[in-house]
Amino acid sequence: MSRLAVELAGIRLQNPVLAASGTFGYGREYAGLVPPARLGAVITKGTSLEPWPGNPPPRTVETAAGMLNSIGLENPGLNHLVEEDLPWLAGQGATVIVNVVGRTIEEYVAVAEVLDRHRGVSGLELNISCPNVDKGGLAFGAAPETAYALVRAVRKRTRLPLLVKLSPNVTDLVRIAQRVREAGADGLSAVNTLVGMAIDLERRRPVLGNVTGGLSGPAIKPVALAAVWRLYQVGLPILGLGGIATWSDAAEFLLAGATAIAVGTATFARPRAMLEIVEGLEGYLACQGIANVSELVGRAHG
Amino acid sequence: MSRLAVELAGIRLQNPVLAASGTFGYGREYAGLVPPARLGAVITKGTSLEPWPGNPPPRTVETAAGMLNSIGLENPGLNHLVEEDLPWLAGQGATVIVNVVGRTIEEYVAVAEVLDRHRGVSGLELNISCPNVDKGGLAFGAAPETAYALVRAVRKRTRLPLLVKLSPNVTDLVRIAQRVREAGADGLSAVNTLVGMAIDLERRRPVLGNVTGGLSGPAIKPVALAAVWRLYQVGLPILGLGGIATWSDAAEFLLAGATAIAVGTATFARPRAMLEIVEGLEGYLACQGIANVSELVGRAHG
Amino acid sequence: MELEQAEILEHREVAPGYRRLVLAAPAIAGRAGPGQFVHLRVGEGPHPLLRRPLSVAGRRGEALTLLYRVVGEGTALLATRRPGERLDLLGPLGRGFTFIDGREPLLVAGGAGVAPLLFLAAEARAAGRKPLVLLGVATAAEVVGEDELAALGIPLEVSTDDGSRGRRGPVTDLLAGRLEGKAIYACGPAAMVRRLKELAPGVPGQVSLEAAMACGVGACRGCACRTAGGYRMVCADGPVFDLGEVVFDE
Amino acid sequence: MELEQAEILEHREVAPGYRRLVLAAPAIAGRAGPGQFVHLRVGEGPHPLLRRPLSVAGRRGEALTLLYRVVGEGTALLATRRPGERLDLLGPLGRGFTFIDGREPLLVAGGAGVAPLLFLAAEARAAGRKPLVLLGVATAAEVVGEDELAALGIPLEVSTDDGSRGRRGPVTDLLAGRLEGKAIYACGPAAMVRRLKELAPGVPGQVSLEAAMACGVGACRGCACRTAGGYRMVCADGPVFDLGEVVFDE
Ligand SMILES: Cc1cc2nc3c(=O)[nH]c(=O)nc-3n(C[C@H](O)[C@H](O)[C@H](O)COP(=O)(O)OP(=O)(O)OC[C@H]3O[C@@H](n4cnc5c(N)ncnc54)[C@H](O)[C@@H]3O)c2cc1C
Ligand SMILES: Cc1cc2nc3c(=O)[nH]c(=O)nc-3n(C[C@H](O)[C@H](O)[C@H](O)COP(=O)(O)OP(=O)(O)OC[C@H]3O[C@@H](n4cnc5c(N)ncnc54)[C@H](O)[C@@H]3O)c2cc1C
Ligand SMILES: Cc1cc2nc3c(=O)[nH]c(=O)nc-3n(C[C@H](O)[C@H](O)[C@H](O)COP(=O)(O)O)c2cc1C
Ligand SMILES: Cc1cc2nc3c(=O)[nH]c(=O)nc-3n(C[C@H](O)[C@H](O)[C@H](O)COP(=O)(O)O)c2cc1C
Ligand code: FES
Ligand code: FES
Repeated sequence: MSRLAVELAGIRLQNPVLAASGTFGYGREYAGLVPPARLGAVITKGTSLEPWPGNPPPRTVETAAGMLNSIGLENPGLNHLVEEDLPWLAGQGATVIVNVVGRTIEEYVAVAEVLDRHRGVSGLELNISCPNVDKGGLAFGAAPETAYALVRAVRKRTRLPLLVKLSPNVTDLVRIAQRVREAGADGLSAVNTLVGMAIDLERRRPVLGNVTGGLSGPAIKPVALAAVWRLYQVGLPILGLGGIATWSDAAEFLLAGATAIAVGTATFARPRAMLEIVEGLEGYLACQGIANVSELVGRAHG
Repeated sequence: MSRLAVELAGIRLQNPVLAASGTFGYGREYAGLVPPARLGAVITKGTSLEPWPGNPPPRTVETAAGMLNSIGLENPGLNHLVEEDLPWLAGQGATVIVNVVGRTIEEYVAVAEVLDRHRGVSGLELNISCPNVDKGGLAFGAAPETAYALVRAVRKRTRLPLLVKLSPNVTDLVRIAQRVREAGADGLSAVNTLVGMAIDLERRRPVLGNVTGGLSGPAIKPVALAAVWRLYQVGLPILGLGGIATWSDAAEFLLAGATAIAVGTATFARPRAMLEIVEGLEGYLACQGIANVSELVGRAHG
Repeated sequence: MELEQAEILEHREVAPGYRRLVLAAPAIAGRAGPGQFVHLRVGEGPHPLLRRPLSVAGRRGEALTLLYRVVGEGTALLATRRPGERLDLLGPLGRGFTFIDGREPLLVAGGAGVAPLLFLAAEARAAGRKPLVLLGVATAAEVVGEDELAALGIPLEVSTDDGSRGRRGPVTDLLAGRLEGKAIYACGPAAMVRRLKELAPGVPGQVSLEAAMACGVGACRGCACRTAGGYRMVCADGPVFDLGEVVFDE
Repeated sequence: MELEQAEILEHREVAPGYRRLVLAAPAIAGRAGPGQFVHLRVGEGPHPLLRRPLSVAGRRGEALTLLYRVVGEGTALLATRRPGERLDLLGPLGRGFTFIDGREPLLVAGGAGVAPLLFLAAEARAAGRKPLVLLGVATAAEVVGEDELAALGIPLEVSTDDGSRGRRGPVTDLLAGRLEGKAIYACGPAAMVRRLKELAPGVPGQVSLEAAMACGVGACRGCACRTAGGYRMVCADGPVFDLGEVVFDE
């Protein structure tokens, strides 16, 4: 497996295939099919200081080669994570990155501080790009200065590797990423979902209880790939995601500049997709005679 | 057909189904299958003062439920439009909206001035949102003030109804639209394509000659619909487009706030898609007992 | 939870728009109980993307029976699959029905909601109980499962919207005078379930709910329904909930 | 240009990975000439989205023959369609081959590029010309169209990459000594066409090009190829271009 071993923003991963936040729960739900220890890492569901109830249903709707979700970051809160999920994941031998959300800078910082002391956590992913909550999420990620302020505050309180998850719903992704870098982030996750919606013709109302939602799945792959391509110039390591379903999708992201990739929506259709991608990449590297997957990173830039 | 008759930004349309710019040429290419007079209007390919050669090939690539294009606004220029295409379209009895592009404000203005005097043109659509050209296009549409300046300059030189075509690749679409309104636009077209890319695994290089391209087709429908939903608050009439393939897609856009809709990529797959949508809407209105299609507009806002 | 490539043994229309699908799914069939469901992949490419949840309608040895109604793109695609082909199945999923001691089962079904109740009826019978099935459909031709129930000696009463068979009206009109000593097991449209709660306030009961699903296993938090205790997940906390617990809008 | 729902009359593998598809397409077949193509819908839903261009490989009355190689998602899906089903066809499209007077046709094909040349060979024969076909494939099993050519008395010479039949090497190795008085009609990979231009500088010729296509009718400006006169559209200005006119990268 050493062909696949990579380091992402200071986090050592046995392979570059991660479970995307919010699509793999806390690892337990899919454990019978996907042993979490076989993944590069599990990124947890977005976790807040207190439990969040999430948005009114319906929360998902299928679209062409994609889906919309407006979960609204339902999660059982930091205590539950620390008491139940992290111990379980540690017992499984999984590498864990915690996706962090909050309504205020203080909330993000509080979560980061607690996790900084926790041995079962290899890194944090700050979600400043969720389109489904009023406060927090995209409110921080939409502008360079709010993103800077948040990342800076969290950076001061944790030595954990810090990934910052960016939104594609912005005019100038690179500018935001640069400020995030200046604030001390170790890496970038790109991308979160695109804002979208669907209307129910019978009811003549939006399908989703929260009106708009986040678009994910194969439909957004080209947009996510272009984001990674552009972010490559920022110089931070990138976790690429958005619509990845096969090992060749994953390879495209690596070539565009991602050091590792995460799989989200594809897991719903094919629970073992991540394992298949690990195998597929392994086979590709072997057959191309490539000693380590990092040799592919950014290669399409010529 | 009066059930379907609408007025869009001062342009009278026999039905609310238009051919989207760049996907129906100048009407002639599909004439054997789609008589242009049966459409609400034909929006021409983006037209510049001088002929433009377009971008290096490959210019298109298929993606999940969508496609990327990097045509780069290849077009034979204003003279060709005036001498060849407009007379032909007039002879067909088509309602014509000219999509205008330029590298500078002066070029946009120059095209608008010539067309202002032309009887065969019912309106202009300013393309400030093409992601495939270095100068012009998105360079104007990405920020409120550049968009304002351009629209203002064109507004001064033409009395033709002025639609402004917006890009979804921005943080705050509504803000841009408000400034476009203040500059004197009569309506908004939403949306143009999303920036995306694909990588060729064999060559380990971007597929498109121009590296990135614009994503269109069913994949982007949720994003386009959310854009129309949000723009509804601006108060200008909206031409909704992006991924529309069926009459029910069209109805969703009307309910979200579009006064009329345009069909782009779907025409490639089903050349008669626009005619089928006209029939489908007609049938829907009849069966719901709705006297005029405008009664649907914005209804999903409750 | 198993992921199984199940061979189609039988697949045919049993009523206009309703299809019966029998699959060789030894791993899943062996563990499925009434009220549980399978999450089924209808296509292979990126569209349609998500699996479709379908209740287990019966099992016999290694064979699993599903009964579904063609309502949209996914079920239409499923309807084209032929015996001999394989389907990608995840299951059994969710929490099913549990019998309530000392009360005979009264099964109340609306339309395709009969699917899980056919399985429940058979299991009830096998456990020596005396189930009664009430079924509401649009028109006589849509009555499905009748032979199956008859073979097990389970009584069935039908109501139709158009009066072409049984009583004309909603299935809940058949409840009057039948609730005494019963436990209700229901599956059908929201309107039916809501009416059921009104008409049988004191009667213990369970209902199988539907919600759009992405993961089907509790990971995505997408299939929330409202209950007295807050949002719960139809896929993992349900699909079967206590009738008393479920909260409807408006 | 017609849009036709053509019934599949015959559809089978003729060599590993190559399939022959015969369609009842009276409107299109009646008007198609060699070098023209049809634009064919392989799916029904939103994915795969675009049509696939395939050259007309022959016609007989109202029947149209296509010959294609399964290379990706669209052609794999097409391969599953059975006789009796209908395919949505747009055509005939593009500008085909034209005979050059006073010169016998030398047809040079690489792989699936043989498709339009089979039609051209048959038409040349019918017009009393004496075509010769040179075909390069990877291995002997991939030689297609042989019976058809033999039935018309058209000579065929083969080269293979693995030497399993004919000369080992590229098809352009068969050109030597054969160019005198000939006009070249070519279809195949870019490398083959480039080599052809090098080896036969003075010989008049035409080549059928390929490019990814969206509309197929000249409306989208997507299928640009480089020519001495600037970008031209493969779908509307071609797919057949003068060999001299075509410009390759690097
Ligand atoms: C636990 C459970 C068990 C079910 N059991 C059965 C059964 O045994 N027989 C049967 O006929 N139907 C059953 N359904 C409903 C069935 O899942 C839907 O009819 C089916 O998913 C529709 O898919 P479609 O692509 O044809 O429709 P479309 O409307 O095209 O589907 C679009 C999307 O909406 C979802 N969706 C649409 N309708 C429903 C619905 N009613 N419930 C959940 N998701 C929906 C689809 O899964 C898909 O993601 C069950 C639903 C659930 C949640
Ligand atoms: C004018 C013309 C005539 C052709 N005639 C034949 C023929 O007679 N027989 C035959 O086997 N092939 C022919 N081809 C090539 C054929 O169109 C492609 O092999 C086919 O489109 C591949 O589709 P896919 O979905 O299987 O492959 P994928 O690689 O999955 O296709 C992805 C996308 O790329 C496009 N694409 C991929 N390869 C090509 C290609 N070589 N040329 C154009 N577009 C491509 C597809 O149309 C699709 O939009 C012709 C191409 C053109 C332009
Ligand atoms: C149901 C669902 C829930 C999600 N929850 C979160 C979350 O809690 N935190 C987060 O940062 N991203 C969340 N995401 C975004 C994904 O992690 C990912 O960025 C996005 O879905 C794009 O990748 P994909 O196309 O592979 O799914 C969620 C996505 C989905 C579909
Ligand atoms: C091949 C192609 C060419 C296009 N050319 C133009 C153009 O010249 N001017 C313009 O404003 N939009 C252009 N567009 C954008 C479309 O008009 C439309 O906004 C977009 O494709 C989304 O709609 P659709 O999903 O229905 O195609 C082009 C799109 C495509 C696919
Ligand atoms: S469908 Fe994912 S939690 Fe229920
Ligand atoms: S494919 Fe549209 S111009 Fe050729």
